[in-house]
Amino acid sequence: MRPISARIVEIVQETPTVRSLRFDRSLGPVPGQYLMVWVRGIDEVPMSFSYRDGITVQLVGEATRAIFDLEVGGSLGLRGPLGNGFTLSGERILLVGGGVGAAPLALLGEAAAEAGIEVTTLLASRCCDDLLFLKRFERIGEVVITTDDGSLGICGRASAGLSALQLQEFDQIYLCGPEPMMADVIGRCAGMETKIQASIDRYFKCGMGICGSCSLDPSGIRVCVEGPVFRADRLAGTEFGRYRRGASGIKLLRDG
Amino acid sequence: MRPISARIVEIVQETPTVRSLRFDRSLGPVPGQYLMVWVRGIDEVPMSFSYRDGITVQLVGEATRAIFDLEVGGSLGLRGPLGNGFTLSGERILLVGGGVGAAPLALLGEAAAEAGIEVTTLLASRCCDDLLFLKRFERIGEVVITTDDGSLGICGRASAGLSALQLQEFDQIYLCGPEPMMADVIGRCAGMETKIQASIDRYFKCGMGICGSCSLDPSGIRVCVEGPVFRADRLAGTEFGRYRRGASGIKLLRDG
Amino acid sequence: MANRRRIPLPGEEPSSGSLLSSPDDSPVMASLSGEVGGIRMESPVMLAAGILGTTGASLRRAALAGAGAVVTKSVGVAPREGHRGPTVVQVEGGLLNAMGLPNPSYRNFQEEIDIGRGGGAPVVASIFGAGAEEFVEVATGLDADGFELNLSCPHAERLGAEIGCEACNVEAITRAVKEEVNVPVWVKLTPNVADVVGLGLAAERGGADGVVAINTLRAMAIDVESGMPILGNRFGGLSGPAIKPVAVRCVYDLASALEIPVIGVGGIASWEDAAEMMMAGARGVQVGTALGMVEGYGVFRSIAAGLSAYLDRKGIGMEELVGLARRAR
Amino acid sequence: MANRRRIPLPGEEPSSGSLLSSPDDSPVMASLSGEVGGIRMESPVMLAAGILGTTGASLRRAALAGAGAVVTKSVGVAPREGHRGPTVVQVEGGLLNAMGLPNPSYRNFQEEIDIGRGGGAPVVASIFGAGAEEFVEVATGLDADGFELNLSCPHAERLGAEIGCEACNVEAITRAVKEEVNVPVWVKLTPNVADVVGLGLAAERGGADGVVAINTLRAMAIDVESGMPILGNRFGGLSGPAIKPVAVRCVYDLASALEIPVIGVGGIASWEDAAEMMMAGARGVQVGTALGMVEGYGVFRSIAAGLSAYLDRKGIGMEELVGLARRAR
Repeated sequence: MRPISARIVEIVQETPTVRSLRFDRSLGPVPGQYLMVWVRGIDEVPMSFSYRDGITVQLVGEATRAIFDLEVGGSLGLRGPLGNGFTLSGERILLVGGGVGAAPLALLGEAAAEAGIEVTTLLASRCCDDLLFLKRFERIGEVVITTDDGSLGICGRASAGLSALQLQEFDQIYLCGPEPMMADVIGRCAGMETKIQASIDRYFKCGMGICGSCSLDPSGIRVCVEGPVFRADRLAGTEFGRYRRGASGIKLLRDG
Repeated sequence: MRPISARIVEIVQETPTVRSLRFDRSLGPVPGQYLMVWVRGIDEVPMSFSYRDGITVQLVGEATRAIFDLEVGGSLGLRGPLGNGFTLSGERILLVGGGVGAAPLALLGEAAAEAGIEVTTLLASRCCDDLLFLKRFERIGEVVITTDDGSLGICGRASAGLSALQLQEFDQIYLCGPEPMMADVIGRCAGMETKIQASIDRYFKCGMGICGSCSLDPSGIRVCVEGPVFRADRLAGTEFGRYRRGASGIKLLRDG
Repeated sequence: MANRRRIPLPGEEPSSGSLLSSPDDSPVMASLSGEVGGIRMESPVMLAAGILGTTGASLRRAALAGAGAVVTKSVGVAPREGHRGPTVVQVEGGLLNAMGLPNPSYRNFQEEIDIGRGGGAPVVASIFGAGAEEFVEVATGLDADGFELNLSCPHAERLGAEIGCEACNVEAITRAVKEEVNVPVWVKLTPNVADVVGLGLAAERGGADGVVAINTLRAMAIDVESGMPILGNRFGGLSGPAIKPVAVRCVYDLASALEIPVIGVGGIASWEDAAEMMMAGARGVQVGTALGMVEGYGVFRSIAAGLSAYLDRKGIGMEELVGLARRAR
Repeated sequence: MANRRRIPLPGEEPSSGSLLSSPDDSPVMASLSGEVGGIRMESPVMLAAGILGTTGASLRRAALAGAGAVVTKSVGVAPREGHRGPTVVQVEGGLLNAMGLPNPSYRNFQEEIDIGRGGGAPVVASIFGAGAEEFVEVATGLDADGFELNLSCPHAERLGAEIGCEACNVEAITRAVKEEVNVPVWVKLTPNVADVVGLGLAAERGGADGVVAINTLRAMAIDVESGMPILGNRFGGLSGPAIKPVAVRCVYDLASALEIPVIGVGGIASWEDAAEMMMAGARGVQVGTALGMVEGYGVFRSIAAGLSAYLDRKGIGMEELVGLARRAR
């Protein structure tokens, strides 16, 4: 479909570099699905839903700069929901969110709590100022915090927080965050791959499975339509955690 | 839609110049609806349904000649059902069919009889050899026959047969046949126009209301999509019974 | 226009949130009347050539149904019965047709124009010919409120696009007709060229009062069961929603290059389609295929009502709408 | 082909009534293998250029999914990131795109071709350039099973169709590449011209082993809410079912005029679409947009299965199917 024009009805500054935008309509996403956000005249970029009617944006480049320049009453063109989201399963689940990657997990966690599932969250960030949606996570269950600088919670990366948890207790683990973090967590959960769902990030142009930019080596899985959420065992042996491609298709070293 | 290929499974010579073709599929018409029949490589012409799965064709020109040349197992391209058919109404109805115009009325009469409606038929033709579907009409009710040459039934035109009937007894009268005959019958049923439904014939190319060839003067009613069946009062004051247009749009004198 | 305001920039809030509400200072519906290609009309939504306009009755009916102007089916010097059937076939996203320019000749057509005028809207005669002489013969033989030169029919030998794809022909024919008539002359362009703007500029040089874009795209459909081309003429022209993005592009390019007004046609079925075409630069639009595919004659009023409500909601007039996409950055 | 019989004439009964049954003397499914444009392939249904073929993995996956050959995304002399978004928008009956020829340059592409070959189907490299020199540089810099010269991309300045709409350029570039490589060379043509056959003949004179028709139609979509052109590049190319009738027409015309094989592309999503294109004269077909709109990679097998069943039902081989509409009268 063509982009739908959505009006911004609320803007919340979540952290120094992250803002949430709420729209005048819900696109009815499954948590983990994404939408293509057209900043008119600038670019179109994929974003996860952080609310049924909203997105949470980190200032990283020109398109997000333009989004930050919008005020309440401004509008964006939206195309979505797209892709395959998370599948809720089990009675006790763990969410592991890093940085702005916590956004779709907050939506997922709320849906889980509503469904009577026991939710634990491991929330990781560089410092306490960057912790995203701490209140939303606290409202739905126990939260373990890690910060790289030790300004709050456990000092260290997300993996440091894993030690504080009995991983066997969780029926399902949901990941979203920087790729090295997710690869690291998956690595530390050896044997549990079929119980882990990760929302991963790749460059793509179309969001409909044709531009090919997001095809994972070596199988050619298209992240934009077959993901962005994958069970960790499907990511084993792929480029995930090793490299990605840029807009031209050239391979880039792993980020983070 | 594109034409659907239908195979001819039966051919019946009804009269010296009229043949029925039955297809390997029903297009589910309402009696009075028509279809566009594509004789591949020759032309596409509109035809009424005489059966749910068949048409009845009079040999009049190149396209019908080509249809006559087909044998069982041959195929035609069909587009339909199209237009608005007859509306069944009342408990006693009269069918007035002239020549090959009896074809859609046979299908209508059978539907009426099945619905428990009492059917009377006035069947008109030039001579007894040309009477169409006499047995089908006899099976569903009383039949009054007129022939121009007096070779069977009442000698004269259809109007001669009207005198043999109590027109007031009928809740609805259905006409199909040569336009002068239909105009004549409507003229003789003054005051009953709202109880008469006539299936009329105009040249058209498209069958979807865009070529404009079949627009009736002066209102511009499109026979192909708003007809071919009209209540007689809608035809009052139109070109019906006076003239028609040919393929170029030039007015032709009334036929008959 | 009663109230003109700045169009909200991308990302800005339109002046009123609801589609159907009007700003406080605009209690009446936005007017759609104005001049299009030298012809004054109450609505910029017209009946396109080739659809229904065979008879005066159907022209009149379109006008009474709200068409701002009605364009006749193309008329030539001699009667033509057109191609054999099928003359039209429905394909993905549109219709394919090869009617073959059926017409009763201009000698039998004045009555139809006069009846058509009874609908209260201007009647524009679409005319075709094998060359400038025939165009002039037809144009001078008819009394109409304007002429649309069909230099673009894609399925008639030695007529329409076969001459209309050369800029020099377009210019010469336009000039010849302009010299002989004193009503506006529009030129309907073929999109089946590398450079539709070149044709538009040729029409402009020839003195046209407007160009109409686009005619149908050259196309074909084959019956898979038999292998036969479906149209009696084998080839035809594609119309309908399928070609709208092509038409919008042509209109945008033409409006960017020409001084004379552009009239948009190709796949318009809704007010959004009409708005898109006008944003691309069309001063008016024509509707054809939608009459057969969607709501029939009702399409004129529904498009006009939607356009009017949109202008009200945005608090802008038609002048701001036309060409908005060329100004939007 | 194992069993060749006379194709039933229009109106005649096909030799077997059911779509899925085979005639008694043809117990096996009709073979679809053969040579297309100088390249031997197991199925005439290929992956079109510009769709998915950015990486070796996706080329390989298409081949494993049954594509008879896979054409890469177009590759040029230098890395390009492509246009800003939106690069694609869904419109009535198709997609409008302006990717902007993103590619890692041929210097970073041999590995992808080699991985793609792991799927077992020939890999044809689609290449583009600003002139014959660049085309030659790219072609001689790559080891592929064939080259497809992109002389038709409608949305890249000074590349693609901007040079490909002139017959003399087509001929010169084709000849230049042919002289330097020893694998088949196909030329992908733009339909945005008055005379696509002229371009095809130019490719033939230049020594092409086949032509591929058509690339996308020049088109545009505008956001009605804001008046902004939707594509980041403002303009783009229309693909999908909407353009199939245009493609069929081009293929028919090309196949009627050229000695070299024609490969049909444009809106093919089903076996009926493929059959229609082959009846128009295409020796093979390419599938693109359907991969995004319908069933994804499964489209290759479903088209091939449908074609094979159709040939069985009619009791004919591929040779009879190709160009049937040109012979049917």
